[in-house]
Amino acid sequence: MATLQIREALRRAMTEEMRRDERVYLMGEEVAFYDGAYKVSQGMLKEFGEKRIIDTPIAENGFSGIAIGSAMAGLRPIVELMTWNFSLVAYDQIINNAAKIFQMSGGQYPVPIVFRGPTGAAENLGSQHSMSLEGIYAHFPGLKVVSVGTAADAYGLLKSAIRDDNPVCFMESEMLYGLKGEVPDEEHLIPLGKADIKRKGTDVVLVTWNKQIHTCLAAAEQLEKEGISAMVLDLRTIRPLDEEALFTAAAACRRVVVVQEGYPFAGVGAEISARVHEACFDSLDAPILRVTNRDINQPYATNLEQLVMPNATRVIEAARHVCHRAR
Amino acid sequence: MATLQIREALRRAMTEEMRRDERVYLMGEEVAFYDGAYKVSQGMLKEFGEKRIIDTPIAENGFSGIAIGSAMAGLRPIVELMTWNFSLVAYDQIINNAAKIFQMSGGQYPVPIVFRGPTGAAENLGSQHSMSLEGIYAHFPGLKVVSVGTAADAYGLLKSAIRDDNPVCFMESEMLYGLKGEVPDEEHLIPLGKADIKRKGTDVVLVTWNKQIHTCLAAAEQLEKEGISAMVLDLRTIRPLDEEALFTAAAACRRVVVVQEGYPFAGVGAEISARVHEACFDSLDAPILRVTNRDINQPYATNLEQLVMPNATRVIEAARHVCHRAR
Amino acid sequence: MADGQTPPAPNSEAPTRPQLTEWYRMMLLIRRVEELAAKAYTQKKILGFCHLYIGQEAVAVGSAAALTPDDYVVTAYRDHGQIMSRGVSPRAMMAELFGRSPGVSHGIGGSMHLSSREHNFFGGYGIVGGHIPLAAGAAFAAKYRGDGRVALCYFGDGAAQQGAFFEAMAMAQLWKLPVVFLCENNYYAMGTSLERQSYLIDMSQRGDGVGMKRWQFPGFDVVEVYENVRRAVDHARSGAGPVILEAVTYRYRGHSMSDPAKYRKDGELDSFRAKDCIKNAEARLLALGANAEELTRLQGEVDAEAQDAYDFADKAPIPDPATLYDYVYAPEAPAAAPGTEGGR
Amino acid sequence: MADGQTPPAPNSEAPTRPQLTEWYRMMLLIRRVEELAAKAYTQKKILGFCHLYIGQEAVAVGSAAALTPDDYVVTAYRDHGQIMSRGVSPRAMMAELFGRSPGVSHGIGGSMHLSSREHNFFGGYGIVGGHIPLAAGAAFAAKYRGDGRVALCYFGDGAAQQGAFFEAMAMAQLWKLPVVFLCENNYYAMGTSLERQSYLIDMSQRGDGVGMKRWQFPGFDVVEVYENVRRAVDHARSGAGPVILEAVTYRYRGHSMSDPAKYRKDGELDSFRAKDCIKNAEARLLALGANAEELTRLQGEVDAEAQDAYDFADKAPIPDPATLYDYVYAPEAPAAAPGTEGGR
Ligand SMILES: Cc1ncc(C[n+]2csc(CCOP(=O)(O)OP(=O)(O)O)c2C)c(N)n1
Ligand SMILES: Cc1ncc(C[n+]2csc(CCOP(=O)(O)OP(=O)(O)O)c2C)c(N)n1
Ligand SMILES: [Mg+2]
Ligand SMILES: [Mg+2]
Repeated sequence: MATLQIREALRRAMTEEMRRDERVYLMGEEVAFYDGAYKVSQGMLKEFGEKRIIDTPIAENGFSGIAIGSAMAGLRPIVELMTWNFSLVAYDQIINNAAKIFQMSGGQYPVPIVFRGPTGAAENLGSQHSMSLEGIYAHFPGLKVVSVGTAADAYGLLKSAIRDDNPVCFMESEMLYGLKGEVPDEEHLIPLGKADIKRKGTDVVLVTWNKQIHTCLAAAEQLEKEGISAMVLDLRTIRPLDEEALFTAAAACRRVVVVQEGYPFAGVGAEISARVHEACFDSLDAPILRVTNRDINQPYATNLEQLVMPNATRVIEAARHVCHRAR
Repeated sequence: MATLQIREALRRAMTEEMRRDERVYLMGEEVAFYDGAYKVSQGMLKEFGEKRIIDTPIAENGFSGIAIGSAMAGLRPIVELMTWNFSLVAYDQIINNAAKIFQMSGGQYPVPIVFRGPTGAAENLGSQHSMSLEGIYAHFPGLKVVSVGTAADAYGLLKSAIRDDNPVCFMESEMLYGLKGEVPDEEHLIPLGKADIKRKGTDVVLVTWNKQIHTCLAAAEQLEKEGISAMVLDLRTIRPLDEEALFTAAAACRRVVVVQEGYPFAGVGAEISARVHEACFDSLDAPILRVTNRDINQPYATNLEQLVMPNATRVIEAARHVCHRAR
Repeated sequence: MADGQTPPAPNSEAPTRPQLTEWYRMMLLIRRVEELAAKAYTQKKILGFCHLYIGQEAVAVGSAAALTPDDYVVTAYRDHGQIMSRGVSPRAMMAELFGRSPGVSHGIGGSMHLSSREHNFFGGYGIVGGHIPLAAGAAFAAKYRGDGRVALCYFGDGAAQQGAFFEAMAMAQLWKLPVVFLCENNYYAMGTSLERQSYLIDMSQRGDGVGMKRWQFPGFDVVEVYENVRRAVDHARSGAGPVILEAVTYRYRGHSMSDPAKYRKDGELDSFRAKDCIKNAEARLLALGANAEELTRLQGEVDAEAQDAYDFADKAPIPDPATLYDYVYAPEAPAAAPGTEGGR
Repeated sequence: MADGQTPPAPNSEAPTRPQLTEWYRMMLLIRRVEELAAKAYTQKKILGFCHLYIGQEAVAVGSAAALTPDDYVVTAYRDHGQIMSRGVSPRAMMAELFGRSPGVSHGIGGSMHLSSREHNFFGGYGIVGGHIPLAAGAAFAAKYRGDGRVALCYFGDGAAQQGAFFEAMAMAQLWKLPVVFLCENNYYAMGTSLERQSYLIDMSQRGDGVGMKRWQFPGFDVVEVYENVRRAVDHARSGAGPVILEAVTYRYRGHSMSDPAKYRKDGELDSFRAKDCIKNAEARLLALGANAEELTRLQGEVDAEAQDAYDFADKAPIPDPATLYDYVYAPEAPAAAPGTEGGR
């Protein structure tokens, strides 16, 4: 097992897939000569050259559409979005074209493409640079949505995403790029659509993904000391959702807290709550609680920002609440 | 009481507000010389002239941004989106500017603007022209979202939306523009954020809005014959959500079905389910069910399209299911 | 014409009589099929939006003649002419308009979203301007593989106001992609006349903002269209970069079936009908020695083929409800062997 | 220069010595304040992104001098120079960078989102190109009311690739809005040099694609900037329509505080430092008869003012947590009396 940073794991996945398949290329702002805004693609220009590692102008809608068109013509692009915040200018291409073309053409044109980049808040980046946008992509059939928080998952899932014949929105985290973790030395693919238990537990399941895995693991450790055994279920893939893992965990623990970064209203957390509630109605001992960003846009000042974000304290409180509730 | 079509009610609201306040203007594709793609603005060019009823090029992102800028400079624009489907190209302006500027400027620049137009499927318009997009707007704090299904509500809520100092996404329905209803003769404002009971009932509450109000009313009639008394709660405003009305109805009926047009995953229906479940956990006799579009993009062929959409039969089945469930 | 914007000299030979006959036949076929589509629409056999191309046929037919079958074509929702000129059968197209299972997209796409992979026809798209980057993307793939293909993108004067168009143009020019942007300026975007939605009225001038080769030409004579598009396609194929063209044209019908087109000026429609592309081609054929009888026979064949398409579509089965979820996601398949050109 | 693109003759008088002194002072103040901001950033008192303007000061100061206080200004995230040249105090700006309550936006906006309604400064915006339509919108409002105001929009060479920019330009030209689009071409969009992200390298040429008046000028001399922008502003104010300008400039620092700017060519930075706008203004002042002592005194005052801003910000209180939800929605207020100009 090698110990890799998440950015290295992502780079290894892309590099292996590009060696394996000539049709795969990487396109985005600063991916080539600058080696990536967050150095995910460091050194890839050197190995693959300007033909396959392509710096773009700041025109996300245009280059997303170009990548989609090239996928229809037989290539397999990876589009790096410097951050998912900037994807809103490309929203029309991702939704109205990438997500719909396979179905709209009656199955003639698959769109094998990966849109990837960091989601979520870093620190003090303010209102326009701090969004977690899984929800507004997972909303749309035709897309797959992956959101990772460990090096091994970043590696194994990005490889699967690149090989998938469907458009995949692949979400990373600026704050986690430097996080190290073990990654198998041999080639390893993790199928999309499979959740992963990051920590076992019996009293409450903390359902989460991406950066908040680590918040939940910290919370679970604290809860352990209080006698509450918390499972941490990492969804990894948001769409398709691993209902089996979700419902099994919910039914076993009988109490569920969803920990989701980003806006609460009609977020992924709401979907999980709605589905678990419907499927596990008779086995739940407490209402499903959501710990999310406060329902406001991100302020710049540190103290305000910290009030907005999910954190271990809030997760612990929610877990206590559902566990100590009278049955 | 006058009997007006919904399009006439909307027109009356805009006309009254434009007479009252010189800062209000209407901008959009075909709103002026063509009298509106769906004739909502018919005759308004004649009354207000080209200065205040403004045809635009097909550049939704650009003219939405222009309207936002003009609102910051003191005007009160109404932007007609020919349909909300086309708003995806303007998504960045609506989310990153309209929704955020007031907060981001520390309260200096309110953005009093209404984006309005039809949402939802008409018939046989296919994949790119049939979306219900309430969810991806209600997701964002800073926006208000209204979605109407009767002439009186269209009139009273559009007037309030125009007077609101915040950006309001106002959603109508192509299929309902010709629907007639009574509208008070005197000026009448309905506050944003207030749900309305469109039909009383005691066994199950059908929570809905816009076109699906009528699906629910038809279903309720049928259910009545089967001995199930269904309340139809029209949310009217999606954000802010009228929690009081919602929780009161849920607690009273003890069974809830949310009927939402559009994609299910992390849609408004999911939010309602999650909130009601959390708040009314102990008073629910059955899981909250959602009746939504099937989780696919809209096909063109009539038979397939009909399979995708919510309809009275599906609502009835869901209502029966929650009512006949063993407690 | 601004400096450097002179079209290259023609490198194509004058079309032969068989060629011209074929173009004439195709223009006529498109028109007849669309007339029957209009009929089917009033019969409620075709539903939703239906945007007729009648009047503009020379553009689709003359430009398609400038392409090879391997070249890529992308267009907007007014796509009946483009797909037929690419060689898709009237039956498969009409069945799609009727929402039937043998339609090009099994009845899922409908009139606005016709496509045919077999013909490298990426499809019609409903979001104005949203398809333009796809064409640049097809050209990107062609350049990536170095396979000599060109992408041709049709779009309207209205679409020339969308940001997606500008971004695609700028990158196509920066990267010298082999794509021809062909604006069909039919004077209207729905009910809005050109001069009320754009300060410039020759959309090829958009190219000046990104330094792209460009020119405008009249789109009423199929031969003239062919010659102009051929030059642009050759330029793009040579690796010299993209070209933006404007074909001046006119649609005889309303924007869609529901538009009475009251916005036209008096006499406007008639003045364009006088330049009708089918009449022009007829005159050319007669000049080349064709006789009236021959043309009458051809017209009869075309009428029959169009009617056959209508009848076929009318009798074709509707989609099987069991297929509802079939195309939401591409199936999990072991990815094609690495390096395979063109993928699955 | 293409036909019709000659800038109008100057209608502004040469700046007086007091005027020039004021511009010099402002450029120096911006630089000193930013140098302290850089210090505060390394001290982790300023966090997140911090994009310095050092090297470009002549553009903000010369262009602001061409405006009236009623005119509107909109810019991107590299906004320290623009807000100060509009007259906002270094204290209020610095406090915002520190995330403190007396900051222009109460610490909610931060470096990228400075704004000041009092100064008709719409703000800095973080989405590249997304602010450009807002400027056209301010101009729209000015034209709607007929109040003679002009909107000035700053944006980078990178932003000139965004669809939002194109759409805003096209509508501004169509509607003859009183807006000046001022591209600050500093040769880089983050680490990407101009010629690798755009085929044309004079961004004012974008105007040719929509028929807009345009020209380019060097942005190293505050007087030259003033004269050029003044002509454009006068043109826009006269009702003759918008103008797009490009000021050639250069940023001495990296894109943001985290960018080491290794992408520069050898000697590039030095060659631009040789044209430094502050040195240029100094030379001009000396030529107008100012003496070295006077300049030294001024520099001392500026240093003190900058330091005062730093100290003020450093001591200022952080935002009260109780205000967290204060600005999410504008309060329900009875709408201002109808017809009130500009009111909220
Ligand atoms: C983004 C977007 N906005 C608006 C529409 C509605 N719409 C459909 S066609 C059309 C006019 C397009 O005109 P043009 O590009 O000139 O093409 P033509 O119809 O003349 O062929 C409009 C406004 C749309 N489909 N997409
Ligand atoms: C839509 C969008 N894409 C990408 C980014 C990331 N980004 C921030 S600044 C920048 C470069 C902009 O360059 P330019 O417009 O030349 O302005 P400058 O920084 O030189 O002042 C990029 C790519 C962004 N903020 N918004
Ligand atoms: Mg047109
Ligand atoms: Mg720059």
